[in-house]
Amino acid sequence: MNNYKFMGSSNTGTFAWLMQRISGVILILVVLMHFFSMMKGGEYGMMQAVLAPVIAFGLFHTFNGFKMITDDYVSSAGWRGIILGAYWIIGITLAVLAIKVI
Amino acid sequence: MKKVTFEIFRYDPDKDKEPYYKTYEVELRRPGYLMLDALNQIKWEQDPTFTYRRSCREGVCGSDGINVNGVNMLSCMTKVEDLGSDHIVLQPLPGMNVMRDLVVDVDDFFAKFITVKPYLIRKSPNPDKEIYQSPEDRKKLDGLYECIACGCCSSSCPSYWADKKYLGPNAFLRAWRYLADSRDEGAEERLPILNDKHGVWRCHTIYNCVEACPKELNPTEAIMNIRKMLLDTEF
Amino acid sequence: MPRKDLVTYPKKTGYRKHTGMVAWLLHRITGVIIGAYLIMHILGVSGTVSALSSVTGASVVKALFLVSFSFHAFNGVRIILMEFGAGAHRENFSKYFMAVVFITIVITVIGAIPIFS
Amino acid sequence: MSVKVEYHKFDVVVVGAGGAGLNAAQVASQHVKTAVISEVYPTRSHTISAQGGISASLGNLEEDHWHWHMFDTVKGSDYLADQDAAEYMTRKAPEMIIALEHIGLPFSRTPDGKIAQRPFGGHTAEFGKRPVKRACYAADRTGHAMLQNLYEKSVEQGTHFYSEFYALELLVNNGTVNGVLCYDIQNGEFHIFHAKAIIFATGGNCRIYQTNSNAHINTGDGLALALRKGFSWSDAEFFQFHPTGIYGAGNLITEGVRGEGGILLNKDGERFMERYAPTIKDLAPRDIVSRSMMKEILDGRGVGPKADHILLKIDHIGIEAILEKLPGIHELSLVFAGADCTKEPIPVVPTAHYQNGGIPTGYLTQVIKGNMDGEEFVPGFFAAGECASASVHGANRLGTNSLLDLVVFGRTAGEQAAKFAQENPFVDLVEDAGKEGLATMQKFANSNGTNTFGPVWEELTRIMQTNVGVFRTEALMTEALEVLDKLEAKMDDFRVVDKSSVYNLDLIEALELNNMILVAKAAAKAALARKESRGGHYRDDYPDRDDVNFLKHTEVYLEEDGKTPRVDYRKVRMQPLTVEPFPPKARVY
Repeated sequence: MNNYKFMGSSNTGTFAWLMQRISGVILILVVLMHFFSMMKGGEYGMMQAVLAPVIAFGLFHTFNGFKMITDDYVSSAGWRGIILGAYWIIGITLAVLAIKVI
Repeated sequence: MKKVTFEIFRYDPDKDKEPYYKTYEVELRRPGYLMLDALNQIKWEQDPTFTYRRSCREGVCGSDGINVNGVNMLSCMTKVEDLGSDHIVLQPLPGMNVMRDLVVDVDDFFAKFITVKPYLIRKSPNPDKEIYQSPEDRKKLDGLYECIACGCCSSSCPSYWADKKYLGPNAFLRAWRYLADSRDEGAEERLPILNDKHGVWRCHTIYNCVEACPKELNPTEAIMNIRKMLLDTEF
Repeated sequence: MPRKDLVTYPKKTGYRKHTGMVAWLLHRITGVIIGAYLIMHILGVSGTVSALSSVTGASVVKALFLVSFSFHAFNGVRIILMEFGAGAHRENFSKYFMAVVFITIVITVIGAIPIFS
Repeated sequence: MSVKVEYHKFDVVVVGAGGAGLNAAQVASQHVKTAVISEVYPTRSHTISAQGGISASLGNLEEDHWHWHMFDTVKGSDYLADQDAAEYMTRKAPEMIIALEHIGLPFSRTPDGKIAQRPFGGHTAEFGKRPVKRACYAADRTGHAMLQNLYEKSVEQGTHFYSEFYALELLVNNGTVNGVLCYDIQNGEFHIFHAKAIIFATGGNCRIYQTNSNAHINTGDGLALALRKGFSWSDAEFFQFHPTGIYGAGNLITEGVRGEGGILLNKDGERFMERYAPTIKDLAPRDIVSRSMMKEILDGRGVGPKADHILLKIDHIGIEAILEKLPGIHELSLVFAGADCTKEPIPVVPTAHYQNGGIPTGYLTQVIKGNMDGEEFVPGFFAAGECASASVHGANRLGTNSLLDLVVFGRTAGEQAAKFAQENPFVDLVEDAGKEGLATMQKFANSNGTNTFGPVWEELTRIMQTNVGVFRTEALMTEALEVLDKLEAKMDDFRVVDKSSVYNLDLIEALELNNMILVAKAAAKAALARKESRGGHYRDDYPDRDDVNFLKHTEVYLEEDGKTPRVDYRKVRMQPLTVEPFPPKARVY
């Protein structure tokens, strides 16, 4: 029989899971605000109170979601490391670019 | 007498290079003819080389989980006419390796079931008499201890198909059965096993396990309860 | 025990899709669409790849984003309700799913008017 | 004939992974290196189907005493039980139930948190005065909960499991049992387990009957293996017909239904058990209820177009009580009888359920060889559960005593075998050990004759059902023996179509059928020789109990040829361990 005894020593997921829910709920509000406000060409959508959470939570939620899909389908530790590394690089780059716009 | 075609997955590693499907005609000899009766009819009257698992024939031993027209179920509890189809495709449980015909390798499944320490863990000494448990506390185990370990739930789960190390709904249901037991004191030992990349966080609330469970249990709810317990212990 | 040539499962029929599984598949797909939109949007607006601005600005793409976003958002709410509430029961989850589809349609229709007008 | 055989060495090897086997393994593993061999995965053994409960005189709901329990057991057995074993089992019962509760069994509870108890057939207070609540239960899934707990416990104890291994031959060296030859169903390989002590917990054989409540695996393989090695089968003629099997399917409806208030009705809606057992009515022991039901049917008061079944009514206790206390029954009757038991009665008919006899053992589960001159222990060989006969069930078993039997004697077997293994060295295997088992195996694996499993098995179960069933006569059983001889001859011209080495069910069924025919012959021969009516054995031509000539255990041995049964007898151990014996009395309820 395979041995699963050593499980439990790797990373835990409680925090990521909880944050995914919290960020998701906040995103519903701020993204809809941003989207419909921009539709009408309004300034409201460009306010930092709206955009900052859109960027912060949006990037977190997106890449944490991508990580979940990766965890599901990529079992090799090497590939997983490369892909997760790429997520970090792309995520930080995008964050810098987005902050510059504000 | 009504006849139904069965298209059955066949594979014998001793002689077949590739799996194939073979078609059989089965007579439904009485109202409420069961899938297991049909399988026995094929084996005893048409093709003795056809192989499947079965034992108790009353839906409690969990030997005969199979995939019928794309859904996992127990052959001994399924009436052929209830499927509402004259053409029935039988496949082995998905997500598990096929040993032969409808027989799958369940060693890994049982290893996972054992990983979550599914037994009463006591820190305090046992009394001479029974450990008292109120009927309300006992009621919390209803819907949990009835699991028959047939594998229908784990085998229906897309996360289980994708991640070979994922413990699967069955193991979590089993773990929660003990975590929810007022007599158990083993949460500390059990939770780290569940709180893992291949643990409860791989569940995406797809509900295939709930749909598949022949005993109408709810592994997803058990997983959610474990998550809440983890949340409580960590924050 | 070592086994002789185990085979994996060559499917004749895939696993039957019921609402829970459909919801999960759609959640994945819409999630990827939204993620892609977000990346393109940031790259476009920041001027890094200005060509992308016109892509994310196109009405059809916007509408696609809106549909995906509404579904993903309210299906997410459904998942949270199931996880924290009493929603994790057989009887509920198809009902919840239909509610998500309904809300998605409503929001898309509301959004479509400004997008296409 | 040279085949590769893999050797394993264990202190204790348990054959069979039902309640008795796992309990034995769980206990033995705490002391010595233990392996369990099972034809199916352990959680799929037939203990899982046990429904109603497990008896123990805990007295949680009303006054109870183990001595009353012992009396009921002995009286229920129609005085054929060995009274030392009956005392041992009933005295140990409360302690064992508590031990089970401590490993996690989710018993139903009383309002103050104790283990709940319900009445069951034949269990009485004050030596037969009134029914008593003695059966501890976990809804109607007691065996299910117990088997899984025992499996989980034995895994925790580090037991080695060999699942889907089929035992082919018991290995004996000069009178000492020292191993077992097995066939790995999954890979088609042979394994010899060399052990200091072997525990047989191989279960029953009621698959030889057409209408039965047993699983596909209950084919009496363990008994056949023991018989072929010169051990005997004690009380082979006594089968228990459970009164309430679902009509048409045979699946069991627990006696707990009647314990909770269910009643049996004939076609006139009459509660006929009032006539047959005025004191405890529907809760009379199983042999009496089964016989009464068959009488009603034979007298033309059966239900249905063919007037061939009886109705079990439970809806009057209310839908909530049914769903709380008997949820499994609700499901079973819906699927197999198409009847919603919260609204309508369930069609039932007596169904072959339990083999009362078995490999004879002392009250500490050591297998014995014996006849009227005495008995002696076999070194290294222990047996427990349905395949063994300590004997506590005698001519008829009381409901819930089977789970108690396998818990008490399973545990005792584990302790005794571990002790034996610690005190004794390995006995060498004989040269060419396993030769006979391999030969039988090869005979069927290479067979290319004409007969196949289906027709032979159907013929076997039909003849056993009609001729060696609830009512028996000399003529019927003589005919049965003739048919069985013909069927045995057919096994020499058998055909196993499947030649695969992987999960060859066709081959396993052939081997099982071979064992079933042997077992059926032994049972029929023993029944023919017992010219009296006692417990589950009812002779129309000898309707009375005959204590002068037949207050003794039947012991069926095989002749030298290895296939002809020979009937011998052994004295009943009437002397209990500490109390006064219960002398035989007329058995009325």
